[in-house]
Amino acid sequence: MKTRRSIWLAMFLLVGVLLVFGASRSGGPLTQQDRIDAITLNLACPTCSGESIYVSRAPASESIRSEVARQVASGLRTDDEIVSYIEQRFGGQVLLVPRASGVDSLVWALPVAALIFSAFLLFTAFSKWRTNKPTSPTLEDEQIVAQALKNQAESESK
Amino acid sequence: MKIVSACVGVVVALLFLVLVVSEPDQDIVAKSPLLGQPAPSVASTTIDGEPFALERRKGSWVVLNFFNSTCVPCINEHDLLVEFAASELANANAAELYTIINDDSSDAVREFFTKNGGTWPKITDDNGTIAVAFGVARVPETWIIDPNGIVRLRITGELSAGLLTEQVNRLREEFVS
Amino acid sequence: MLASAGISGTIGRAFLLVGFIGAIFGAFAAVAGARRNDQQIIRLIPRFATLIFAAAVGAFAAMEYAMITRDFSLAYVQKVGSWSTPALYNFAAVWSALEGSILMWVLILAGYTMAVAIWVRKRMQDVIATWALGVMFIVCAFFFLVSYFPADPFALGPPGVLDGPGPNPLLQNHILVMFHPPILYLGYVGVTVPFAFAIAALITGRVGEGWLVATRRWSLFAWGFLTFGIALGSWWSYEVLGWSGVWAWDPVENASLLPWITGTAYIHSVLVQERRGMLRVWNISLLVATFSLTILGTFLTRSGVLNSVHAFSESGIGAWFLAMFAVVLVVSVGLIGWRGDKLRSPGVIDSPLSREAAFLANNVLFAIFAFVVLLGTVFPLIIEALQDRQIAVGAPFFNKLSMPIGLALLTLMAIAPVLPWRKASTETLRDRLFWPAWCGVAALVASLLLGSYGVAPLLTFTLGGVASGAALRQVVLATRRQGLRGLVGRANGGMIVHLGVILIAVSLGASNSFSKSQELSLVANVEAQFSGHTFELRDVVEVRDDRSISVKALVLVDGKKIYAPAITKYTRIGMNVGTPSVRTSLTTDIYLTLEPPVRQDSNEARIKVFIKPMIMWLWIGTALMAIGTVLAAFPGRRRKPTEPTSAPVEVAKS
Amino acid sequence: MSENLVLLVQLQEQREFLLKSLRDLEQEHKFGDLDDQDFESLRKDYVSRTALVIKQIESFNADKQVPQQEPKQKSFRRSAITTLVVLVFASLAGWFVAAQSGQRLSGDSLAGSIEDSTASILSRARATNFVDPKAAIELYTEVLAIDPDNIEALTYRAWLLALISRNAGDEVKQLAFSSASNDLKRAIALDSEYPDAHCFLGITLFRLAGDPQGAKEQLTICSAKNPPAEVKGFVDSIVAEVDAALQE
Repeated sequence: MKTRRSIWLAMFLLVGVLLVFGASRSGGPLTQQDRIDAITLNLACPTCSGESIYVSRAPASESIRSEVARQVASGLRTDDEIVSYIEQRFGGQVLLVPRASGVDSLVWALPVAALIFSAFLLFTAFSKWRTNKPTSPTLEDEQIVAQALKNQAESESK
Repeated sequence: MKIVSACVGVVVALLFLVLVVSEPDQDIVAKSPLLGQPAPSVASTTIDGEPFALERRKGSWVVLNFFNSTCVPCINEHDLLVEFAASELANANAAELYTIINDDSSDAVREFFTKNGGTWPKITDDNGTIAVAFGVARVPETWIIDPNGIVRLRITGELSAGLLTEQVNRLREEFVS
Repeated sequence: MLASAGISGTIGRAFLLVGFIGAIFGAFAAVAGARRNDQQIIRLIPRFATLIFAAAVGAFAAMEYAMITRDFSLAYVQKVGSWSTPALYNFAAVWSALEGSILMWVLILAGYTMAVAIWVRKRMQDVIATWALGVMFIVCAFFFLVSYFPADPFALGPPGVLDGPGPNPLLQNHILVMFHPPILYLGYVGVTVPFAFAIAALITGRVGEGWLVATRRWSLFAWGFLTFGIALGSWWSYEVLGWSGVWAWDPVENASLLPWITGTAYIHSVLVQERRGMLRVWNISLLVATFSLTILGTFLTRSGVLNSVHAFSESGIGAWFLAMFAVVLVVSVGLIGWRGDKLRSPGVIDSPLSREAAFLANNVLFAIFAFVVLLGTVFPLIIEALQDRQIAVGAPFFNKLSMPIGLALLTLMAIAPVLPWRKASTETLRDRLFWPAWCGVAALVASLLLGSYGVAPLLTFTLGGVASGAALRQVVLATRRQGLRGLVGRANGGMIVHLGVILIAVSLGASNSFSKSQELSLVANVEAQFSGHTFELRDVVEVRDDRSISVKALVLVDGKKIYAPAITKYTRIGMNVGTPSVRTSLTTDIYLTLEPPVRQDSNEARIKVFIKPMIMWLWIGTALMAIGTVLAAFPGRRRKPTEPTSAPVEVAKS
Repeated sequence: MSENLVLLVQLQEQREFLLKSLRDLEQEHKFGDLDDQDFESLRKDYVSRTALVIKQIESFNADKQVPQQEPKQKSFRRSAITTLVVLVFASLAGWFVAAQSGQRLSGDSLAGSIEDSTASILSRARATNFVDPKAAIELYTEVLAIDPDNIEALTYRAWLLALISRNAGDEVKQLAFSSASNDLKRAIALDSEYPDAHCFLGITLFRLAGDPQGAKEQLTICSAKNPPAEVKGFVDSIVAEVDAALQE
């Protein structure tokens, strides 16, 4: 048993090391196309419902995509500046990523809060169920239950 | 348990309320972050190859009409634009009308204007740069820019009769240069 | 031609009316019969079921007839019909817009009602069945009514129309349009059956475990079709929409995902109720949630409230579905409150390290997942109602929040299958998870050798490895004891479904994290390189037929085979549709799309290339899920659900 | 159904369930799902619970009395405080995630890059042109400090200079003219297509330098280049005078 335990320990160590190694590895430098894709994935097509510019083939999306490509190619603006350029022209409904501030941030905060709160509820439920335990049974209890089990088995076999 | 169900009940009721009140609204005079801001500096050429730079039109009232020859509301409102252009000719402080071609070929636009009239400049907009600069997602849209180069009005959708003249005159009085 | 014009409209409306009246009578008969326990009335119920099914078939056939004969007197045919649509797509055009899809809903719902009536005909003296049928009749009546009034497919259009635009171009260029909507609807509508039994159990007060076992296969059936329908939708998105993805989190997709999530939670937690007598309220709530989410989803996607910009409400259908949603919720919650005393569960959880505890955690995660999807979908409406401001919530939000939930679910999938009921010692766990854990290590090492990076995908692969190890362990143990019979039954079929889910998770992890894309401006006969592949434009050709003009770029990939991404302009609608061309293999897909603007006879074309790993495994995983679902529903010789997880199955007891 | 009967049914149901659980427990132990220690503690637990329920049922049958419910001893205040603490913690975590994941865009307005900031100063200058020419000149100078080749700033600063020095003494006028015409010529050199520069150069030549010949030349170019309405107004009012001067 001791060996099993040490094997498990070794396994966890190995996985940890490999994960750290994998996390520190990078996928090569970002190309312009990667930047364009990253930006357009976060922008909503203004004429469709819910699709991103990256997904949508609507004419307006094509225009915005080529504008993003133009600005990326010119190299004058950062990704955030390009996103905010588009946002200032088309309004807040083109931001697919809800904002971090104001009422909008609720859409991020509520699920997280709900998760933590439900985990807490689950935890209290567990502890409540466990504290319900009465003390160990007396001999009389054992006899009563044995009798009941026997009765039940008889009634079922009929 | 009861508290949780009460919470769920309240949330559902609120959701229901939101769904009941949610109704798409449609205004002809649309909002835009650009209103009251300097117009984006855009430059292109007309379909006849003349250069066009919006900045250089400061000093005039400018009306930009985003247009596509296959879009039905654009076709419907065309006569109103022709009328507007003619009526502006008489005005000393005449507004200049420009058509910005949206996702359409120059030939189709030329053909459309020969058939339906309209001699004002037609500006090409390759890749939709101008449309994006103004945040135009769907044609037709009409924009009014004052002589100081400030965006004053955005109209989405088809124009109604007299709307454009009325708005331009109102703005001219409001923002006397 | 004129003689038939309008005839199918009249006939169709007549059928709808008959269906509505039949459903109302059926509901009355069921309620009256169940209350008085009057067998004479109850015996009438199957006839009403047959009647409404016949009416629904009639109405649907009338619609098909109108569509096939191009009866342009009907507004609906004017909207989606066209002489130039090929027969197959014309057939499918019936469900390509709002009114027709409601009609299909009616047909499938009536079909389910009749199927349930046949299924219970030998047990009609059991009032639960009668009440359940009553609920189904009421739902049927609602849909017949919706189809008769606000979403009337047989309404007359303006006269003098001789041809129409045809269905949306996206619905007439891939054969999947024949299958995806009907299959999805089979799942969507199928949820009504377990819901009806839940309501019936609440009404009769017999909330014990009997009705659960009875409707188990119906739930599984609906869930399976919902899963398969969603998967087909993803495949369609990949093959048709040309953005190389399978899931865009748009409101329509979310509307189908929501009932799937709560349904999945239900088919897990129902096991706990069967085995440990717990979670009664919770299970009924899940069924209610699943059904009401189908209604809510229909409201959200069909009423136009979510197409924020330039939204158009086509009809008053939104109010109908909203009212139905409210009625369903109020009635169900009222019933649950009324029966609250009977819903108290006798069982408690003995240990937080047990199978039932894992199921509970699973349910919490699925509930949060559903909450995330619902919140994200309706959040723009909330902001609009509060602040009169338009915002969007899109894929990045859903991806970011669903990723940790997905990883947590994978972790549960890794541990839960080996957990015994009631209580597990760490010793047991350590022992049973030994080999699965090594599977995880192997998966991690393999993915690192193949060049993966980043914490999230590596965690996905590792957990996927452990989870598949755990699932395989169960399957191996079962088949070792029972031979091939170890593959059927709920627990074993479920493990096959798990394997499919793991494949999908791993494939999504790989394709989302390690895809590359590049736009290439190709010139004829000049090779371009990207990511180790060569692309050479051979020609740009134009293909015309009487509904569309299609420009194809012929691209030679790796000097081997020519692929032809295309852009098709549907002239009657004035809409461009890009058609991608994909080189599929087990390891990597090369996905080509043609980017506008395009000109024929040009020697240039802009091609966007996506290199996407492991997409194939998405479809293999889906197939595995489908197989697993069938195996789980298979009435094989199973262990009794109350047997211990490690108990052998008694062979040849008969 | 009376309250008591409901309770009895519940108790019976519990008894059946507990007995079934006990049998399941034996099975599970037999097949190795439970180890000895866990089995023993679970079994004890179930046995005492079952015994309690059976006793309750028996006493119920004996005297038709509602069996005593075990009093729930739960500190309401403590659980409320715990809930509150968890809620606060959950909201903080939510807020943290929102701050990490939400979209944050630079809050400034359209005046982001150099190009945009000059545009906003230019339009401010435009609006003050005739109200407060001196302030406008300062604004144009500000633009030129950022972008020395800004044609609009060059042109309009020169024009305003010429305008305000029209009624000044000859020396100032001369100075203003040379500065203005330099700027205008530079603007024309930078972009000969800009109508405003030609127009203003023409007017300046005529008004400040008294050169109808040169003025006419520039004004002709100006008219050909379709000047905006405002500028055209200035030009139209002076063309007749220039023509008259040329006639002399």
